[in-house]
Amino acid sequence: MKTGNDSPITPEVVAQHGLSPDEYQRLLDVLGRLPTFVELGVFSVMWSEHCSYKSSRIHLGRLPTKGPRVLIGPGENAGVVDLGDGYAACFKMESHNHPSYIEPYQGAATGVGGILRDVFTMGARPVALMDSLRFGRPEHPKTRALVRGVVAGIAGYGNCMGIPTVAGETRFDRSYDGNCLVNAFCCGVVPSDRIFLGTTGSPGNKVFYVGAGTGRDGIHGATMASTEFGEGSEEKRPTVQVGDPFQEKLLLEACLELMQGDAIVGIQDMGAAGLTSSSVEMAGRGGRGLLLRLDQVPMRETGMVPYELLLSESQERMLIVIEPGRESEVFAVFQKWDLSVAEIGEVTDDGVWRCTWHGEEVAAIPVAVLTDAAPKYDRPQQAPAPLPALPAIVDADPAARLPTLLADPDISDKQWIWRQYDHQVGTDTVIRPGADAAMVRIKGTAKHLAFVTDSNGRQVYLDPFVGTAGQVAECARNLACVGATPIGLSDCMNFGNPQKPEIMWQFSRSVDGMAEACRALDVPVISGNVSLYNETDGVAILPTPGLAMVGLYEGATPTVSAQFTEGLEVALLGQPGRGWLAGSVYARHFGFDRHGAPPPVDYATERALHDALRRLIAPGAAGAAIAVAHDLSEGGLLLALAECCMGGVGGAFDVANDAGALYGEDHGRALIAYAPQDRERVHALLEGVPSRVLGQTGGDALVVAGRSFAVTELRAVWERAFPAWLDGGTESP
Amino acid sequence: MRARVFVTLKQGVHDPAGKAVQGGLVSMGYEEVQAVRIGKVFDIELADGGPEAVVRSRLDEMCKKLLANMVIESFRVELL
Amino acid sequence: MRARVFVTLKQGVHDPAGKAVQGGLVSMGYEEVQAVRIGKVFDIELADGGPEAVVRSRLDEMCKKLLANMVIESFRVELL
Amino acid sequence: MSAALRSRVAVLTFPGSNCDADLRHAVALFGMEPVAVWHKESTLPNVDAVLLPGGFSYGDYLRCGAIARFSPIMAEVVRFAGRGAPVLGICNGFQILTECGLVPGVLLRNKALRFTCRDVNLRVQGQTTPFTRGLGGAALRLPVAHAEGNWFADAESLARIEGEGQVIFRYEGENPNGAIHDIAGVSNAAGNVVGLMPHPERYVEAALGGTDGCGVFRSLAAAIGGSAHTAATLEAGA
Ligand SMILES: Nc1ncnc2c1ncn2[C@@H]1O[C@H](COP(=O)(O)OP(=O)(O)O)[C@@H](O)[C@H]1O
Ligand SMILES: [Mg+2]
Repeated sequence: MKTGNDSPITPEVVAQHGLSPDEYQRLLDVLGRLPTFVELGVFSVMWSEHCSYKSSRIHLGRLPTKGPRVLIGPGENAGVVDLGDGYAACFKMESHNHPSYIEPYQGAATGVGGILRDVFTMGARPVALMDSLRFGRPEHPKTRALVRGVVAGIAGYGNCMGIPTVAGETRFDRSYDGNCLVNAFCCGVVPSDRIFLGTTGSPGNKVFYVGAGTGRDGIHGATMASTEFGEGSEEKRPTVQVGDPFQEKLLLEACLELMQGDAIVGIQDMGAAGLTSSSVEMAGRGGRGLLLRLDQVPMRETGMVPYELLLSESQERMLIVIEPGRESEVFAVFQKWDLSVAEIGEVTDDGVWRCTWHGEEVAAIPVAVLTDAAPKYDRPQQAPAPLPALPAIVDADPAARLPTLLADPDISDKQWIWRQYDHQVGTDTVIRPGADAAMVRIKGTAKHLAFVTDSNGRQVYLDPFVGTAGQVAECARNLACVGATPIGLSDCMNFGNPQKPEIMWQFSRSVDGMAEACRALDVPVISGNVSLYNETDGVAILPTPGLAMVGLYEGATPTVSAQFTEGLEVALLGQPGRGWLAGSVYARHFGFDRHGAPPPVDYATERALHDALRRLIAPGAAGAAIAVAHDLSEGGLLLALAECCMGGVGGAFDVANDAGALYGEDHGRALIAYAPQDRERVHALLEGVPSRVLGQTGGDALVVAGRSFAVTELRAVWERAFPAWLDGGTESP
Repeated sequence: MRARVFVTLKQGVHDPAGKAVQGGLVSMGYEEVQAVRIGKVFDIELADGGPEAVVRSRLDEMCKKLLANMVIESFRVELL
Repeated sequence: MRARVFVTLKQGVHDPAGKAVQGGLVSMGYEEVQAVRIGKVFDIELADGGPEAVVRSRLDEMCKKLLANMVIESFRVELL
Repeated sequence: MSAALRSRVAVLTFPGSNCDADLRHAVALFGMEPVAVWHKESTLPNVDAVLLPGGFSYGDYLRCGAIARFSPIMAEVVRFAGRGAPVLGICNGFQILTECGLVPGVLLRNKALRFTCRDVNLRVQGQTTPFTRGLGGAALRLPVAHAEGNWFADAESLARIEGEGQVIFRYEGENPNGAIHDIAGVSNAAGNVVGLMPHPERYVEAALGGTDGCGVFRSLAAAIGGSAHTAATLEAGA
């Protein structure tokens, strides 16, 4: 029988496996002998950046991961946070950047598939998806096709699975021309006493393979995701993983059905580096060894060899460990759902991960050698040269820029995207895409989960510490604007090549900024993912920590909206702001997008504002005190006002025609609107948070800074920009 | 002038739809069906395009640029 | 044993995808493309199924029942 | 009314169905008892109506609904419908009903070739069905969420269907998918089997953004309230 172990290992072969000469020497040292070819493949994926976090591990330890609600922090497939009354939320965000650049539809689709599996592996039924997307310049020849493909891929997978995609974000920048970012987030709900872990239990337990058969998909996907792109990488690409959301829907239902009983000891999805990393991770967590009989693995193609079976990234597969004697339960459930199911091995007591092929041993490596002994680097860091300050901007009539900014690719309406996502399936979505945060109720309870994803690579680039802290604050502010309290954060750290000291510095500073803000705002980081080497031909992406924050709201479904209705009084909450233009959308429109420092965060102000918003939104005996809440972020006060007018009702507001006042992006501020008779109640609930009445809603014009804009025209500009760019403006979104 | 273009998944690329159809046929009693792979056929009406070599090379371009996803699909052109 | 089945839209049935592809090709500069219609091709692997007439008639059934929607599509079977 | 007296409504689950739980939730809200039925069953339990939910049966591979229509339960559904009992297919359920010929027409890809999730305006018309009692002429706002909802039939069938009052729901204003004659939902000739693309089960609670789906479920509850099954149970209970 051909095992794939007969190929010689030359320095070229080692290099092709993404191991540096030093790393190969380390491998020889810890293994104490030459690896077989199969084992080399196993090391190449287990020691890849993607699986081992070798460049990032030491930094991630600085994040706050504990809190009174945290049931499971980083280290499992997804983190879990207690919601009370026997419920818990399980969530994680993950990147699928490199595969999506190569094949946007399948790359994005399988990204969604992967994050869904991470969540239902834990026993949670997924209730919401989000997507955080970055693309190159709109005018770059590849951008349109990437947007179309990625969005269709996310839709294709999430819609078929019947999980609503309720929020997301889409930004464009030249730094993403050669590396788009596709970060997918999933949250599920699980009974807090029925959480499943990826572990092994005792020796003698049986290892089952369930789901789709294994083919030659994505072999070396994990190592691909860990190297820089360069000229020609589009040609050399390996077999693309093709997603099958239908199989995954069956896998979801079958797993949750089997989880009703107590047959399962441990369960782990096969993601990057497939069978290898899932089995090694389980053995590592269980502190055991594992024997896999690779010839028993269900195969989709003929002639597959152990090397391929171990490295394949075929989708929609899981490993399950059960106690002996429970086999028939597993077979019954998976056969009911027409899925492959096979017993492929068992848990052993010697701490060694072994694979056999028709009785012949093809790999035998101590688990600790693959996991704990993996290289960890404290890579050199170097702060880059200081950036130029933001020059003075001469602009006689800043307010006149509003329509231009509304048509900006980052600001314009993204209905074209989210209408392709089924955001209502499940009949729990009470706040849909387009709001500050989305909200999904949990049927049969008063609990609601709120979701937001936010990241501003431009501000992080200007100052990774402050920029990242600002993003955490903004996420929490968005949740407060729908009345929710943050309970956890998942992050996806998208950066360039960590072997460059300036990139490593960005990474480390960004982690520290996140850590500080999360501590200050009481938001534990419960899961996340790191995607490095997002560079093409030496050009790195903007440092982009993708953040996904989850909030909890309890009570009657909130009635707050982000759209004005007639006859409301509008106030600006928080400090008036210093007119902070560096890092703003406005400054970018003058070409100053790599200038100055981003706005600082004042945590005390921020917390007081969020608490006040939650008090204002909670439906008291007389209903909520306010009708509208909307946070100030990109585009500052004027963009926030304009967005509140998109429902068709305008208003007249007292703001000076001054760029800083109109477009400054200072943190810690939000707009509210309420019926004038509620003014006193609102004031009492503010408990000292500064507020300034800006004016009244009503009419069909936005009157501000000495100008009047017809709301229908603003809306047309805002709504049409994105579809016009994609489709030539021939179709409605 | 007419052309027919076949676009099929490259060997080894997973075809979930083909697999579902195969499963469907078997469960309907057509147990002899061992595998199904699904491709696309484009029937293309062309204005008279000069010499065959030019027509072919333009069709080839269209396939590479639009009709086929060269990452996972291959194509074949027939002039009718 | 292998068979190939072509399923194409009947004349008169609107083909929005074909029309979009045609429009796309024209806007990419392939102005000679006057019409595109998209069909499906199934490559079917069969266990040895006895006499050709039987194989054919079973394939015919599969098409009528599942592979084609006879309201809008027609089909053609080739044995390879 | 005690549980034993409630009318029973089967909600089918095909592999890939994903609105089955939503539909059971809605059915229960209107006082009926939802009964989950797996597609591999070859008999229907004792029920008063059968609902086919939305989703992506068999991944919507090949054509939506094409493979699901051969599920064992469908032969029973055809017999059930043949007895004049109420059958409703929503979205993917509608697609399955057209594939097995219980309602006329086919559902092609949306004109824009994209999945679309949006609210649409509808007008209820045609013959009275168990799902539209008292709704004749009503204007409804309901969500759609589909990639293949572009209803089509050849000219002759179309004329017949229009003539017989089998068009039950029609888009008003924006047509989200290019359906011919703005047709959003149709019935069989007898009027007991109805298929529609919009999702009434998504708009039965104000918190979800609308309540225009309530009429469909109220109508069903009223229609089967006096059915043989419930009548029998009532007598037995009395
Ligand atoms: N940036 C991060 N912040 C917090 N936790 C992280 C981060 N990156 C990775 N983790 C945690 O490390 C573990 C491994 O992550 P990953 O390899 O992405 O999971 P998987 O193998 O399921 O794809 C997970 O528990 C994840 O939550
Ligand atoms: Mg995982």
